[in-house]
Amino acid sequence: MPTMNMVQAINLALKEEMQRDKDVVILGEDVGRDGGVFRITEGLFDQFGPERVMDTPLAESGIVGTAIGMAAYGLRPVAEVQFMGFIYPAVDQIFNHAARLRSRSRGRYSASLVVRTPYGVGIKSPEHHSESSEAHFCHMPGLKVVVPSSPYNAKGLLISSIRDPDPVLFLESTRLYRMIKEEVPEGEYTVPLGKARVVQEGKDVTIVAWGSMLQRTLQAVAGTGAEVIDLMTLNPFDEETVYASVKKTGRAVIVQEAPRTGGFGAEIAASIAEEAMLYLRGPIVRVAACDAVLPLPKLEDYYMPTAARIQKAVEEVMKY
Amino acid sequence: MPTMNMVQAINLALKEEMQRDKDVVILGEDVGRDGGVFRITEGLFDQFGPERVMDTPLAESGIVGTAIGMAAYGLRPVAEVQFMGFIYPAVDQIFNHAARLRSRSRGRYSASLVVRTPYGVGIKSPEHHSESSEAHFCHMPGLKVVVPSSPYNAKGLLISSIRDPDPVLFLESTRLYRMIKEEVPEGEYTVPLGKARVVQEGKDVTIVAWGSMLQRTLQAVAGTGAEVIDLMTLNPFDEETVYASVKKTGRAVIVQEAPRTGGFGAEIAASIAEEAMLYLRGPIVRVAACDAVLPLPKLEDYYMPTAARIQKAVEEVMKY
Amino acid sequence: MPETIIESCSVKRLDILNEKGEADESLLPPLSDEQVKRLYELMVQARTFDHRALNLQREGRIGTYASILGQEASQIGTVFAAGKSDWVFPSFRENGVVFAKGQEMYRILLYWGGDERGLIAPDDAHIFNVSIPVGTHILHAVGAAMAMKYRGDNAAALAYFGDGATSEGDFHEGMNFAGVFKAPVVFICQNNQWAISVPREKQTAAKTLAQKAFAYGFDGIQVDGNDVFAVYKATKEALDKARGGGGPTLIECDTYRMSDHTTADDASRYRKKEQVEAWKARDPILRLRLFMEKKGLWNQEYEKSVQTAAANMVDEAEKKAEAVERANPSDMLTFTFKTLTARQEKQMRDF
Amino acid sequence: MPETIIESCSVKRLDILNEKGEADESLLPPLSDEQVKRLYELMVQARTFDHRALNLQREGRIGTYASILGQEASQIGTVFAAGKSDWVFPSFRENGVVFAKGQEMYRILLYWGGDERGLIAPDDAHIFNVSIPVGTHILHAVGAAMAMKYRGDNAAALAYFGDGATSEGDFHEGMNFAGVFKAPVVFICQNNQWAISVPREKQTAAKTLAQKAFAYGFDGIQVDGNDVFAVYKATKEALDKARGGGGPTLIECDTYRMSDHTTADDASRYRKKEQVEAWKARDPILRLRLFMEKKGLWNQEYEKSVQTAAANMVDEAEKKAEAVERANPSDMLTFTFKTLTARQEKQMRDF
Ligand SMILES: Cc1ncc(C[n+]2csc(CCOP(=O)(O)OP(=O)(O)O)c2C)c(N)n1
Ligand SMILES: Cc1ncc(C[n+]2csc(CCOP(=O)(O)OP(=O)(O)O)c2C)c(N)n1
Ligand SMILES: [Mg+2]
Ligand SMILES: [Mg+2]
Repeated sequence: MPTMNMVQAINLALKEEMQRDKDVVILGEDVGRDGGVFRITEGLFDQFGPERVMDTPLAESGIVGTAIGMAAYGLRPVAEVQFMGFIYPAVDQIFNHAARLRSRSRGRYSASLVVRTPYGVGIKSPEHHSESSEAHFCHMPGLKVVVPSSPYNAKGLLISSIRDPDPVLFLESTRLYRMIKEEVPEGEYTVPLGKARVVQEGKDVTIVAWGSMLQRTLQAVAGTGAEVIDLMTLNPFDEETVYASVKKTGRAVIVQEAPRTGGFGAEIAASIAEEAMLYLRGPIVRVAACDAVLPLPKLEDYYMPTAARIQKAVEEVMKY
Repeated sequence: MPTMNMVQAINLALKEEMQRDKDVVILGEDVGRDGGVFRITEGLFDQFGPERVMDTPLAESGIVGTAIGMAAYGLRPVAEVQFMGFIYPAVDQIFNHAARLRSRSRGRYSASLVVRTPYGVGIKSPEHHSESSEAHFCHMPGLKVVVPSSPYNAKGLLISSIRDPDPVLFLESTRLYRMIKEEVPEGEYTVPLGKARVVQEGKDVTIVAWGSMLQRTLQAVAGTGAEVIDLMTLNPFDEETVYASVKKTGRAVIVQEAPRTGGFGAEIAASIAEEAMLYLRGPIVRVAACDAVLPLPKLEDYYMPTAARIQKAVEEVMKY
Repeated sequence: MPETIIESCSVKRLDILNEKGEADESLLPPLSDEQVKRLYELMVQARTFDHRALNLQREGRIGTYASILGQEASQIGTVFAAGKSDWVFPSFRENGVVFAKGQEMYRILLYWGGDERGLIAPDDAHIFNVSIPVGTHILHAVGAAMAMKYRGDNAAALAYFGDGATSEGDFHEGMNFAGVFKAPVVFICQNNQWAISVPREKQTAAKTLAQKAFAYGFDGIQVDGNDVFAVYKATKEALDKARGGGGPTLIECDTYRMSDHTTADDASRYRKKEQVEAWKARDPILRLRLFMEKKGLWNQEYEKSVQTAAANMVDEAEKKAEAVERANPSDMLTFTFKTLTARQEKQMRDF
Repeated sequence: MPETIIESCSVKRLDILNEKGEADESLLPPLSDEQVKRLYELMVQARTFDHRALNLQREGRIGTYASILGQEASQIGTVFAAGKSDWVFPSFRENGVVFAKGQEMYRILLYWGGDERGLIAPDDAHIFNVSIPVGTHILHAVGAAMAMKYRGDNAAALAYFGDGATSEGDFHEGMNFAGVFKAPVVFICQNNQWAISVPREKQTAAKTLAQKAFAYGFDGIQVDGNDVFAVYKATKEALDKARGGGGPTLIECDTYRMSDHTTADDASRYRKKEQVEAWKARDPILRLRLFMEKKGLWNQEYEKSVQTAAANMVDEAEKKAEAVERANPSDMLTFTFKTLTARQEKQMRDF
């Protein structure tokens, strides 16, 4: 089985889905001849042509808004927003239309499209290129949010997302793009949306993470008794797996890359505090970025959670 | 002392601040001759003229974006977004610029402006006119979020917001606009940002609410042993007051109008689960709207939290 | 190398039928007597519906309602030019458009009554959801048109919006995408002179809205929006051009909002009676009637039959709407995703 | 009432100095020899800085950098026309603009090195933060211009952006607000033919970008963006008009991005060498030199002195930038709000 990094795995998923289904089209800034600024769409323009791999004008609302129109007409568009820091102009189209189309028309129409965007700190890029804004999108009923953490699940999750009947925001950690290589099967397989996976089993403490923070968490607690859960889908998230683990360990730590206040970690903690409270020995601790405007590269390492801070959090909950 | 409703109190705050400071200007859709669709700016156009009360073209990003430019130049703009459901086109300007201007320039510039917008279910208005999206804005460092719950604190909080050196999102519940009348002093007074108030003292359970949900909560638990906290400012929220109360009562219920998943109630619950866990007798319960696309008026009453559901939540936590 | 002119444009306006009912025969579109009558009847039906909806709102039987009074020619004339396979993307004020394109009238009442089921359109009518956020659906029309082109379908999209919508970023991005991808879309801007309380001249400093098309490399034209022949002709030509691969067109229908913005608005706060009066004389239905009378297509009893038929149609719709049983509260969860999430299943129990 | 023409526009292009260094004397702006030399020196300094920055990036001493090579006339010519009280609102590619407007060169290096302190501009320089989200700052320029007008200040705002930015909704909303409020703002669009890999003709179907101004009711003009005299003249006139209450102007500078989009880009993937070669011949600095030589304003030793001065200036800036002590991590919290929140104070302890 070929080993590949996340860029190659996502590229392969796109290629195979486009071969399978003529309705799958790609649109975005520089996704065509250039193959995207991260080369995710490399080769697709040459293979499928400008009708299916569309370089658009520089307009994010336009990209997502036209994708909604295409989806309503029956296509399966995969829209790329070049960086998550530039997704905000498209928030209106995502929240007021993509997420609502099915409900507003009582099932008459739906927006089955995928919005892919690179996110996160870690490649020393300029301002607005390192956001981790997933929480905003997890508070919008009708929208699914998926965050792969490795090449294998990236491919399987993207295929599921493209085939999903509802709109999916697909977040790709720029730090992970070329960090990990692993075996990724050629050809079709899917990883189901809405299901988490237990990456490391343990009895002492449950650590919930996703995307870029998973690797960092695994480094921090390798060989310990910590149980590590990779959510993979944030909305809807896999409550069962999380509660089952917490009920077993009696302790919970949540690791998110985003600033603490109002991040998605709050939803995980609140849900645990509501559904598994009686099994808890002590506080639920969140490890997160500080409540600061995302800094330029010189300070970004101080901003996001480090392995050391994850370990500190584990020690803290282990006191109980 | 005159008694007035929230519309009159907000109008008075704007009028007095404009009299006090020539740098305070108003801009938005229909805020001029029409006085705003809720009449919040009634009379200000005639009193201060079109240079200070500006009817803008129909463009929310334009309204907030030009307000940022005005603020950077030294004015104190108060921008109105006609309904919270239409604030999304301005999210990019609010997140990427207003909230960051100070940090990006290390204090050289700042965006001291107020964005006012009516929010919430309850006046049977058309689609997109009833959102309660505060959570999105509480996850953006550099932005303050204020939600008054009565005419008196609406006036005092708005004056504080206009004078605040940082950008403030000021949310006005359409349901409250004309629901409550109370005594509101003429002339200057402020209610500080970042401070909550205990509206009803009690020993049994702490109930945290804000804006439209406060009244409903008070109706639900009037005369009981519940302690009711009105947050008033969501970001930064008054942690001390909340923890102190929870440590006293040992029980916590949070009431939010927004859909459950990822709402601001999650942040309150998570913070309590982290800072006051050892004082808790049982689960932290959130009362919220269901995770559905906001319905049209015919179903809206089933969507948002009712007094009955608040009472049910209290009974539940009282079991412990 | 002095200053040189490197590009230029001119904005046309089309007028065919004047207020006295006189038509410029050289420009008159080739419509059969039956078609002319059909146009008239549709306009009367649209106005009858509008009148009833306003009453129902007053009686509290539906919610806030946006009247189309005065815009009947712009709405019926444009949609009458559309083929079955063409799609319409309406804003909230297109009650006449969606009804004429095949939406059941009772559903239009359901929608304004606050029931999502009012947005369910017949399968073959090709009517997209009404869009309330101003200008946003322009992008959906363009995207759908791009999909039509991709699939090689012989169809075009009609995007409906107002003068105020031209100020939104989505209008700009949609127009620009349409130009770049030569999408088969026709932009119908009903310039009814007002965006709630903001007059057209405060919405943009451009003399016309039609000229905005020049910024995107395609044609814009202004038509007398109360002249159903001019509206129809411009739309027909634009649709043929779009389906033929000629790309998009912007049509500015110069018309007027005779009513308040919605039933929640009070226009007397910001506009003069005189202006409204002046536009009364330009009524789109009246002038078509005068034209038909000259042609022997209209007389009192015809009028009576048309009015009665329209009234009956609206009675039917009203009865049917009121007969619809209350929606199940759980619908709001059922239709949020294709399948319920675990959490939503729990929440179902709250109902 | 046949079809009538109700509005029209034509787009001018201004060329003064050609590639051979020959100028149209009738159009030449009234610049003293000293001013011409100053223009030349600023352009050389800008290019010298740019060259150094590219090297520093290669050596890993600064981060991703956006080169201005080829756009020196558009940047220096426009800002040279601005008065002290005028404000500039730069995008990420305005290194020449902000330096010529008074930003200390070492701070520009700090910024590209990933340090917010690089955005601190001198009090009286009137330079707004660089904006990375494309097109968004156009609105800030318009808002500031509205504030200038409100206060009656004798000042104008210059908004800088590229060809790609014209596709964003914020461009549209900013242009429209400017037209409606007759704001004293000049829009400088450096059309360098590319938006990363997207060529100008795929960005919009409009023949020129200048013509987009017509959609907002004010003038647009295209100038040879490699002709510093044309750029200067058009900007000067637009600024005088703006300060005089004449409202906004859009200036399209027809120029070319000679380098990759940024140091993270590889332009060879999407554009032909031939195109780049063709534009080399149109170099903005070369043609000004030829002009000055004819006028006796340029000779070898003058060139040497200019180059040495520029090199020294950049050496200084580099030294100063590298001498800046590392920022305190807690700065990111300190500058988020005017005063720390209780929660932030706790978080300070993590550093
Ligand atoms: C994005 C957005 N902002 C504000 C509103 C509130 N609003 C509803 S209609 C309207 C005016 C629309 O004017 P126009 O586009 O001319 O259409 P008309 O109502 O005249 O048909 C406004 C401001 C909205 N629906 N959407
Ligand atoms: C809103 C937004 N979307 C995408 C990007 C990524 N991006 C940076 S520069 C650029 C191209 C800009 O082209 P243009 O406006 O012509 O300016 P130029 O780079 O040519 O100077 C893009 C797509 C961004 N910075 N902001
Ligand atoms: Mg209108
Ligand atoms: Mg460019």
